Amino acid sequence: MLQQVEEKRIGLSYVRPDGTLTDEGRAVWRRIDDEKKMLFYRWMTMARLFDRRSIILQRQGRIGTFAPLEGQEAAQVGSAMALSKEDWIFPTYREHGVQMVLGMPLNLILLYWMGRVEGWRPPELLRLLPPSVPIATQLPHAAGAAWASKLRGERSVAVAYFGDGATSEGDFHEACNFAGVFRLPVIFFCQNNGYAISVPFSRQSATPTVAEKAAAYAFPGIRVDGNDVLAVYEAMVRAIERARNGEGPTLIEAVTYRHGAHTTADDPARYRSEEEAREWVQRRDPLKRYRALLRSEGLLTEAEEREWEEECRRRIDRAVKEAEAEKAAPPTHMFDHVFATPVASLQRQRREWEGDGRA
Amino acid sequence: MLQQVEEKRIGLSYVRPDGTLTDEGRAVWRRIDDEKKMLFYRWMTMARLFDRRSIILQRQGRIGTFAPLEGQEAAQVGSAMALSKEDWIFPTYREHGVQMVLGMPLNLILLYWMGRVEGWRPPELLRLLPPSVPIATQLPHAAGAAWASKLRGERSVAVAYFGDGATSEGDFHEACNFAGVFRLPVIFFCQNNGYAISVPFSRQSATPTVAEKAAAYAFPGIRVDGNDVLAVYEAMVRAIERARNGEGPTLIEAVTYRHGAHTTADDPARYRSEEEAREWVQRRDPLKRYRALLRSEGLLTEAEEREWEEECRRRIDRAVKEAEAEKAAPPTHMFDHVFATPVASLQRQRREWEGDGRA
Amino acid sequence: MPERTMVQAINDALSVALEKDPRVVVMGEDVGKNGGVFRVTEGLWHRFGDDRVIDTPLSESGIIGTAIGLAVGGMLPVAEIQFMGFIYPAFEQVVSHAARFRTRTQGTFPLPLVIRAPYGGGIRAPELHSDSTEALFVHTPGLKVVAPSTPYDAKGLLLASIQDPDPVIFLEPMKVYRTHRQEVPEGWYEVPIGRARKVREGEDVTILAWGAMVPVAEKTADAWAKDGVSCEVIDLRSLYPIDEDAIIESVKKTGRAVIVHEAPRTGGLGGELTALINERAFLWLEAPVTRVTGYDVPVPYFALEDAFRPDVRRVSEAVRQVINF
Amino acid sequence: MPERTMVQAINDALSVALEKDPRVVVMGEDVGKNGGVFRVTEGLWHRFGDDRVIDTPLSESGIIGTAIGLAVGGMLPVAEIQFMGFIYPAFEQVVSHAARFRTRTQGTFPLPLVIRAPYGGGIRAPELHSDSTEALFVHTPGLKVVAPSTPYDAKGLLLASIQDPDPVIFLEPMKVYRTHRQEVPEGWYEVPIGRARKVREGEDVTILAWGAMVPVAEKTADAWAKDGVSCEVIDLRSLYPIDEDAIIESVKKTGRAVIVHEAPRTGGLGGELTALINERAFLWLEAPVTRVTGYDVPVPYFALEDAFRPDVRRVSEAVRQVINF
Ligand SMILES: Cc1ncc(C[n+]2csc(CCOP(=O)(O)OP(=O)(O)O)c2C)c(N)n1
Ligand SMILES: Cc1ncc(C[n+]2csc(CCOP(=O)(O)OP(=O)(O)O)c2C)c(N)n1
Ligand SMILES: [Mg+2]
Ligand SMILES: [Mg+2]
Repeated sequence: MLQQVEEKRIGLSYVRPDGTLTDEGRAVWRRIDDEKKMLFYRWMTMARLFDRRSIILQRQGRIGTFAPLEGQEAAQVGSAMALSKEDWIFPTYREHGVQMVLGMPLNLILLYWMGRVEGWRPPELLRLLPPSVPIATQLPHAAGAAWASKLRGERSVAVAYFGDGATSEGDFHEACNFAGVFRLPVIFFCQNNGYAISVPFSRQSATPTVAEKAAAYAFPGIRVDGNDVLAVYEAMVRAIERARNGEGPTLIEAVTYRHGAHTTADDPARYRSEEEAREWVQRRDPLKRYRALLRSEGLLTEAEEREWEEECRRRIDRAVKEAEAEKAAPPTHMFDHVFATPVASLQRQRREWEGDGRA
Repeated sequence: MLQQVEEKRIGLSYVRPDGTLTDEGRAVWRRIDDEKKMLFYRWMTMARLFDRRSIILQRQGRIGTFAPLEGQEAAQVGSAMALSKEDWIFPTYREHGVQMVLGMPLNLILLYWMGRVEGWRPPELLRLLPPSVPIATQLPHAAGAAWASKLRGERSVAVAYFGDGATSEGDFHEACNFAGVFRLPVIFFCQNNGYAISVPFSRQSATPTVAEKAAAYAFPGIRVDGNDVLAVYEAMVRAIERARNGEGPTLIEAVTYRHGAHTTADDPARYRSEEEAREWVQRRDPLKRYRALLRSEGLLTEAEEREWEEECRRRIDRAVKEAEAEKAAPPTHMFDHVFATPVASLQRQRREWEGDGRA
Repeated sequence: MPERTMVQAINDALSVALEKDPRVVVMGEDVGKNGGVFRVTEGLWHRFGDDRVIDTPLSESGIIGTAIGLAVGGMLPVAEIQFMGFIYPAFEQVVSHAARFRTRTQGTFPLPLVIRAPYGGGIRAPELHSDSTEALFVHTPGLKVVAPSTPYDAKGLLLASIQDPDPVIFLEPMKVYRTHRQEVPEGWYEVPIGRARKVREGEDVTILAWGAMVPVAEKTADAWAKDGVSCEVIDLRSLYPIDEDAIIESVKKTGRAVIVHEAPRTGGLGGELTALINERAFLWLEAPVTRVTGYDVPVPYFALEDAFRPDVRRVSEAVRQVINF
Repeated sequence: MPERTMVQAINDALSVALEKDPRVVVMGEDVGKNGGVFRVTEGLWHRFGDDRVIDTPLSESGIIGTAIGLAVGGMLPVAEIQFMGFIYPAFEQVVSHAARFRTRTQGTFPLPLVIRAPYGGGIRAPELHSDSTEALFVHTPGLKVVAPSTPYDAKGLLLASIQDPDPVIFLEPMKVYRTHRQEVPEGWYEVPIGRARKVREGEDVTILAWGAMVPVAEKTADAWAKDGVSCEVIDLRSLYPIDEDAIIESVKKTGRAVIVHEAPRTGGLGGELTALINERAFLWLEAPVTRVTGYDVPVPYFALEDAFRPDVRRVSEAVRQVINF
């Protein structure tokens, strides 16, 4: 179902599922330097290997419930690669691909999934917010941060990442509405992977696409092949340009698919057909497709591939070690960041905790 | 501003501001029987006179803060006249025109504005809900009632009344989304009077119309001249037909204007220009326009007009007397309808109240 | 009688209700085809179909808002909010409408609506999945609030809630969803809303708890029993209305009360219960009523949640305090 | 010093803050051109322009949600919710985000945000305009909650709130918006958050109140003074953090406490205060702490609101009870 709709309405598509370039794609390809071309590949690979490793760590009980992204690498890496350090990013729980591209160390990402907030502290100057767990609630934040940028006369834009399910929440609407009314430099980046846990997009929305919803807010909505890293990157570049030029918000719908479960606690076999999943995993895989392109363009050899994968594994190994070696914060840590200056009753509660013979 | 936008995009318009019929309007006019034609006039007149009287009552301290509708009579009467007893109606605080057409006695409407909930009890079998005070929150209720009707295989439709300001709330979006996804027999009837208290529609929405927002939910949105009772009626008839035929929801935007203040506590001179108000009051008045049509069609004489106005005044006088004579509910009434069966602690609180030497 | 976990007992209650009354609809995110993220609604969609067990959009205000409309229109909706921590987007619909419809219309439009939500911590869930904000709803006149701690009570209270003509917030302690099995009768039975359950008779101190704190209270009672201190454990079950008489009777007997809840202390139900005891059993009190609660901090990420949630150690310490006062 | 009503004092505070710090923005429904439905923001839009005093869409979640983003982006938003009864659509943003941003990011992204809302009854307003649900926010760790009862405190607390690096819910009792004038200093001054105000010294009983209940408590004290009973009246002002020491000190002196609030009794702050007193002044209590509150019913339509709201008669009766216990 999803695939057909998708092919009919895709706005941007540069790299075909078989890894060949469309004519438009060829033009875009020429404008991109080789380093960036390689980084697309490298980060997508890193994201995938990190993701697979995380699932294993979860099975081993070394991290908690985990939300895998496999299949969505192009959407995440392509969009994140278009951003600058000055931009504000508001991700969800599924954006470790975005996080790592933007400079979030792998060990910190892992600490988050270990339930350890003390490990979560974005590196200095990174304008990357923690994952928003309640769906769609980060969209108004992005609009607000964009607004601040506009009021302060800064160049920065803000991006909210979210899924197809998020479009049903009131906050999606209220954020888009503010963005439209105040022409804010914000990008609403939706990874439409066809499902919100088990609920298919057709039960989420009467419109067949997310992109067309932008019409209600008088700004452009664009639907791209979310498994085509080049198309995603280009869509994002254009949206950022619009935003920086004061032309206001853009809604981007990246059509994609998660190969695996919603989280490690989920069983997709309950609600998705095997054929559907097979089609996406085998024929539309974003990484395979891009690797094929690089190969045919002579930018990547099998040896280089293997080498990079090895490097990824080494880095991930190191990150796991670092995360696991990270000294656990003492439980009293929970009292430390509620307010800038601790209030008396909380200090009393803290002493009470300590007095319980535990400190 | 508003007027220009309006004229450009109005979908349905039958009676011109000067009271003449457009060609399309003539065709519709022929299909409507004389009784209904007279009822349009009668209810619009009644609504206006009731409204004016209420403002006086408020000034005299006999009712509380009041939200006048003058200027919106065509939108309210035209839409309400299309409804049947079996339909579910979810109004706001400004819908006394709708309420009276649907059978709500005037004295009960007044009691509401006297702050007396005990007077508010819709007459038996009237599927008319109390005014929803929190903006937009009644839209999901209408969707739900329509859903119930659909699930039960009934013919009834549900209508939510709301203003232009309501379109900015998340509940507008969530209700429309449910309605679209489940193809519910619901009509979202927006009176766009250009302002939400002081905030103009241009600060409320980046789209110039409300109607076009329906595109986000894959059902039709239609923009009508809300001061043209015939156009409003016809739009509503069509929407109801669609709904009853299982074709799903419709969003109707009736473009109108409130002649007076947002409520008796408001001063519109702070945010609206005199010219704008004059244009609407003098040239676009829904009642004047329709009266002119009836006159030119030979359906109404000056004497009949005066007679009906007198009759309205008599009925309103009677309603005021009845409302003021209505025995005040005892304060303990507040304990009576919290739960079907009173809970022990509330009974204790009730006894406490009585024991305070007041009962 | 079959032995059931709480998840199974709730599933059974829903199935019994769907069968008995065609007006009952089960609705929420992932409750249909997927059978719920905790499998609470497992099998219901297959059995009762798409019009009775409804997968909704991801839209809490839409879920509760349309459920209100469904109830007005003659249905008996049982709406699931996937986790209590996600009920806040629907807060407006719950407090401004669900709670006030009957009063507003003086009974003309009552609102038979059940809102189910898994709640509380202890399962190492992500942020916001472990909230325990029952006090917000208890402070909202017009709502009933229940929180069973056993499979038997879960089924009986859920059926009573569905039967109730007023809106009920039905809280399901995730931590005990599957921890123990209990004999649960087949078919329809009700556990009345508003009645506490005496879990254990005791003489020296009353421990008040609900949800996942009940087993903690029980274990504390076990521990103290070895030292010759006898704790009376009361499972409130119903948080509004509160079974004041049961509480007061017990405290008049023991003269001492310890209240245990997961929610942060300030503004939690512990304060309300303390006030009730203070008002109705003042002269019987031999020690200050003592609260063992979550701290006044956002529920910490799960690596620290054990430090946040009351445990046997903390409850025991409170018992020691009131005994030695 | 100029004499000002509370409305004027708040207006003055906003104006002083807008002047002092270019990061301050005032935002909300009708706060700009119209000057607010209570004229609290009168003149500010004309003076500071559309980028500093911002009329927003009718969208509470949007207002608070974007205000959070503005704060993250370096602004100091002062967001108005037109009436406290309309804050519920924004509840999610307040409790899941505003309250948790600092903890979640361990101080990396603090959230300096003030949410102003007129609250409480007594002005014959329509349904839902008279809510007094401060307890919901007090029970939300990470928020500060204040409610001044005088013009002087209103200005000083608002400036302290704007200065505060953490989110503050700033509640303005509509009933006393214009009832009295008071000398209010020009320029910037702060009334510290977390400190109660002793309104009146007394020996026999402590009356705790805030917002529009403070004048009621004062009048009650007047009435009893004639009968030789001396009431100490404490205006909490700050509802979180609570000035526990001031309360405990007073109750230790008087041995008796009456708590007055407009909110419904069950789950209201009265319970919390009772618990605090019970925990920290148990042995000093000569009578049960007694609550005079709204009832456990939705705030009634205004024809009956006087019966709902605590008045001198009811508070006096409570004083009598604790004195004669
Ligand atoms: C407000 C809220 N409601 C419910 C949930 C539970 N939940 C977590 S993820 C999810 C589905 C999200 O789907 P989508 O937006 O499509 O993103 P995806 O998971 O597919 O990336 C749900 C319902 C939540 N986190 N927040
Ligand atoms: C949720 C909510 N927020 C704010 C208000 C205060 N308020 C009452 S009417 C109104 C404006 C409504 O404008 P609109 O929807 O255009 O309807 P109109 O009054 O023009 O008929 C506002 C902001 C409210 N009633 N509910
Ligand atoms: Mg999805
Ligand atoms: Mg309007």
